[in-house]
Amino acid sequence: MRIFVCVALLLAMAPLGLPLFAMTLLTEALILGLLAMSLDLMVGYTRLISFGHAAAYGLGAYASGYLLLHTSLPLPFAVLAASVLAGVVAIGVAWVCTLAKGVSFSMLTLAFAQLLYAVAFKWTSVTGASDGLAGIPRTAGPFGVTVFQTKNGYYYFVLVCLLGAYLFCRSLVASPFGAVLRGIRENEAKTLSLGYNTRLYKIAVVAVSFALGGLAGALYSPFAGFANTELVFWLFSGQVLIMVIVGGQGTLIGPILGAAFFMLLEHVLSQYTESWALFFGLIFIGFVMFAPQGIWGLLTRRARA
Amino acid sequence: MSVSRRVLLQTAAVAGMARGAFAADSIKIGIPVALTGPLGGIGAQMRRACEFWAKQVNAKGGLLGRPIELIVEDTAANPATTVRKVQEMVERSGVRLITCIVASNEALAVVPKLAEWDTIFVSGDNGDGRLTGESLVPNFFRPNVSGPMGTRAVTLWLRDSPMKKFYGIGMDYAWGHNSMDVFESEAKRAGKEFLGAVFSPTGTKDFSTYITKIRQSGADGCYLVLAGDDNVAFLTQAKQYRLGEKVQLLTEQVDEMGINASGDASVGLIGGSRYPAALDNPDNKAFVAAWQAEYGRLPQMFEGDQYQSCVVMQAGIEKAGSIEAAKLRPALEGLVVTSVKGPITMRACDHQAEQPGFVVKVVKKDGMEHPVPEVIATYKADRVTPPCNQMVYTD
Amino acid sequence: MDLLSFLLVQCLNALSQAALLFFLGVGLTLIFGIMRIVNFAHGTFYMLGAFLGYSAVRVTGSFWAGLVLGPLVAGGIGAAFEMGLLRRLYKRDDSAFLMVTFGLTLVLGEIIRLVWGVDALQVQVPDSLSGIVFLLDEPFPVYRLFLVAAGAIVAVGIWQFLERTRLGLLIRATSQNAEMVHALGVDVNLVRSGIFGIGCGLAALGGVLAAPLLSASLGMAGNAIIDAFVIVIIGGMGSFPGSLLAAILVAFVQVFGTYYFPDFAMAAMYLLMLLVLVVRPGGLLGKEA
Amino acid sequence: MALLELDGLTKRYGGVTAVNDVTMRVEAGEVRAVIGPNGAGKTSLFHLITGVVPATSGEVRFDGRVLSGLSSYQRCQAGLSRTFQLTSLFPEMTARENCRVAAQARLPRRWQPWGGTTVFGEASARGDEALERLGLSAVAGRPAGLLSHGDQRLLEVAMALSQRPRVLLLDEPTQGLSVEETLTAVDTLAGLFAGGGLTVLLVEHDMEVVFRLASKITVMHRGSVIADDVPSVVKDDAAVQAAYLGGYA
Repeated sequence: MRIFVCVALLLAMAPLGLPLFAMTLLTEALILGLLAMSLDLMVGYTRLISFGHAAAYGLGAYASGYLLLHTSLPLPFAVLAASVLAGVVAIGVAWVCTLAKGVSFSMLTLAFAQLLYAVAFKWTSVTGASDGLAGIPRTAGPFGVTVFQTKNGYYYFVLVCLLGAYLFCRSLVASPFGAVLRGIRENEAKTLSLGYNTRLYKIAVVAVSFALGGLAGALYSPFAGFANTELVFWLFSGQVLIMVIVGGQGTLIGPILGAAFFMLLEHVLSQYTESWALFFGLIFIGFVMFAPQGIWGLLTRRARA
Repeated sequence: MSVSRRVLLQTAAVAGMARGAFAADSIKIGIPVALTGPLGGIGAQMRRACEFWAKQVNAKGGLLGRPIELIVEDTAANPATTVRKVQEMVERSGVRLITCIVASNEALAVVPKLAEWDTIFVSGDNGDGRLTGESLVPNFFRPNVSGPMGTRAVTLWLRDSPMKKFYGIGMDYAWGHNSMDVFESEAKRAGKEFLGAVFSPTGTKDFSTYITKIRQSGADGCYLVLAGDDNVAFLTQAKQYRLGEKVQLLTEQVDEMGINASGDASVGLIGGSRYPAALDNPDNKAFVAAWQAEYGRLPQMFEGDQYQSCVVMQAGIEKAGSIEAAKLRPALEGLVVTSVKGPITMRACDHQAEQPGFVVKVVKKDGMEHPVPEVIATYKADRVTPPCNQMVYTD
Repeated sequence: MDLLSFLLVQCLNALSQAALLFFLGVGLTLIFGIMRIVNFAHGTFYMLGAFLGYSAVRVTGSFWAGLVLGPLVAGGIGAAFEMGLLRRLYKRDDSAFLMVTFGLTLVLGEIIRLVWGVDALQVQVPDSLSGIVFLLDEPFPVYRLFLVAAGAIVAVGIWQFLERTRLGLLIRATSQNAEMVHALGVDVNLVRSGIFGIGCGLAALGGVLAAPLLSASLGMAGNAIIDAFVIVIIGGMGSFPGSLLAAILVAFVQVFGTYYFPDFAMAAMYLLMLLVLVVRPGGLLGKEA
Repeated sequence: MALLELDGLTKRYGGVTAVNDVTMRVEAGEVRAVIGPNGAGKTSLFHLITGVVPATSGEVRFDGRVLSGLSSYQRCQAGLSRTFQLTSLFPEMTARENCRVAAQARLPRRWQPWGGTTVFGEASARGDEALERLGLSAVAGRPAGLLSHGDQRLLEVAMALSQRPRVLLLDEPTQGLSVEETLTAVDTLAGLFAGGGLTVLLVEHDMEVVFRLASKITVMHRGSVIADDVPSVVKDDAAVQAAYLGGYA
């Protein structure tokens, strides 16, 4: 907890010391971190490997974008509504996906996400089809609060969402509910025979994971000012999964680091060489070979040694 | 390639590590261009044109006595990356002028942010009609040909052709639907019959069903709004089904990459061109000669169009004496520039350049490895440029 | 075009598309069925095949040389990758394979870009196959008929290989029980390298054969991998006849779906996949429930 | 009325009848063993009782309540706790955590997504008590996956026990154990059952184990019950001897 407070304080002071653009990168890193952390609930804590987490992000991004463009809903409410929507949709998706287990579950999530991608491409009146939604504003309010309109104000909003979500997730995985998830991760058949309705628990965790992933997406679209189909594309789902694994699954904090690492590495590498994908790929392979526990595993091992 | 590569690397290194060394002096221009991914080919052309132009200008002592510094970043044609990269250029390197964005959806994502960044964006190839229509913002300028203008040139040519009935196939993409709408209304105005259109998802590999549909429609001509891999795949497969023997294929834009990749399959194709290297005017001749000296080949379509955008940018900066948006914007509005397509006017009302339209036909020429486009008709600027903020024509 | 010739042409269109999808899916399902690896780089090997085919045609002047060399070289690279990297990961969980093959996708894709450049490259149909035949007065490309035949030959070939040869037997045995095969004194590692190589080679074969329809371009990999996944999932992960069935099913749904409901062309494949998985979570012929 | 009643229970797989018209009564407090040679239908019967597979016909009643249509987790909630033939644990959790998760399943606030001090406290108390009764307190802090095979088998019983079941269902509790491990395990179980208060139904093929633990024995052969009585009677039953026991007695 002491470390958490220190990191939170450090992040809260970031706007004082960091140049303008670093703040842009940091904000985006936190948003992606929230997304990766939400996926970790499924992957790391319940062993539900989702190949379709971009669906959560895209749902949130489109929903908050649509609300901000077409209604006068204040920003925090639009973001919240989008997150809830993602969670509710997830209940239906999870109801179907949990009919299957293992690889088949992953593939069903992929199918759903791609279907959503197709819908985003076709439902022009809501999603803007291939163009997506552009010019999504950061509206003022409620009660005349304008803090979200400024760059740093929005950063604090994202930070609060991330820290809140982190505390929520940490409490969730440590709770009795979390203990059952851990049981499902280690031995689902046994958990079922112990009298737990495992499918219900899985649907619940998918819903929570999607709601938080949707929150990340809902934060992204007013940040970037647009939402488009790339956010729902399967490739992005794969990348989020990689972020979780690179960071260290089942640690919550690891995936946040993984997301930041992924984004910053791509960003920086592509500044120095056109062949950034080459080095990007090599670094991933290196991670698999030499740091199987991910970034967080690497850090904590150093700390213990 | 190797020469320009090194220039780029130096530029990138300077941009990355020693920002500020001659930063105060140079005129920085952001080049957020798709170098990787499926649109990398077009991006490479556009970047080459920018580098060629910058080198020319710098060799003559720069702009306003200051050297041009290009800040090149790869966007991989992903709008999320594009917005982030441009934001970085603005916030970190102090860029206030950008060009060379490849895809329309990247442009549409960037445009609403221009005011916040106080940055001017001079398009080099973005064709979406709405950029100068419903999505127009004050800091956006389009010296290049738009999609509707390309279509318009083709339909003007159609007015004099004996073909009567038309069908269309477009990418299931904003651009595809946009251009097809223009084609439909133009074809109807020309007294032709429009039998319908079909849209294929981006990344379609097998066009056999679409070819069946086109054949069944009984059209004399089929209008294509396809780009990149989809365009190549369609042309190649259409040729294999001998579609061209029954139906004249028409397209919004004939670009050399598509021709080279589809080879003989593109022969006979008629379409608009944003820039045919064969244009006969002194500016173009000088440009082509210099280009050939540098690269040993003719400039291609996107190279010529992007080069023209650079020249417009240059004229605007010289007139404004600055690259500040507040000064550059009025300087560009109404500006008349003579470049590779002759004199063009950046009209003030919607920031679209009024310029001539060209219709070309792909032919095989002896001694050339690939077929080449040949100009078969040229239309004056006032006939191909739509009314202000419009995508459809009234005459 | 009357109904009969329409149906004939459309069915042949679907079959030729099915052949290409089958080449794509079968290698992936082979690798998954035996090694339990979801090979993210499969689409990249397909793309590599197309570019290798292009170069082989340029150098030797023969499409047939490309058809042999492309899969061989790609298969060799695949096998080398298995020996160099994957082999060290068999004791780790699935996520390691996911990441390492994702990494390979990036690396291999970039190498292809550096070697062949960014422009799409044309691969000509060989002269002997460039003609058309008239089926009930409708022209149909000979090359597409060749694709159907090639698909049938490869399908029968793989089936015979698995059923009749010693290596095929070993492959099937390894998928059932690797330790047992190892105990019998067989080098399981070698079998695995072989399988990975063959899987990648089959993808590359698909790439070479698709190149005259699509050209060799950098966009191929991303489009192909998702198709390959869909085929493998619908057919049942690891089921060889399943991938054949799925390829035919998907191709027919695509061809006729696109014809009658062009607006649903993109969603059709995913709807089909969802439908199959809800009814049979393991895929049409998959074992897993 | 008996606590657990099976009436005409039948299971057919295609043409094969795995369980044929089995009727059985298990009284509260009894330790019932179901025995039979391989393929006699013991495991299928076990699956029918725990709800892993649905019955073709017949029904299972527990405390007068018909269990048909209830899935396995619902039967567990009703008071039937089971172990598996092949050890099934949470290998990365400690033995204590294994029992805690098991005990938690029977608490009304088992799903609570926050805090958990009360829930965990109560569950741990029940789990620790079960560990104690099976003599596993010494290894309670070790990951279950690292325990000896014998301890793992007992841990599974402890998990079931910590759920305070009304009927304890054990599927071959000494499966895969060495002779020595079997002796220890049987001693422990015998001690547990001697304490009384437990109703147990166990499936076993090891005769020695069965005769030491069971108070009543049901013998199955080819899916049907051929004997159902106290051990001493079953031992001398001619039909059983002929069908199954051979020269054992």
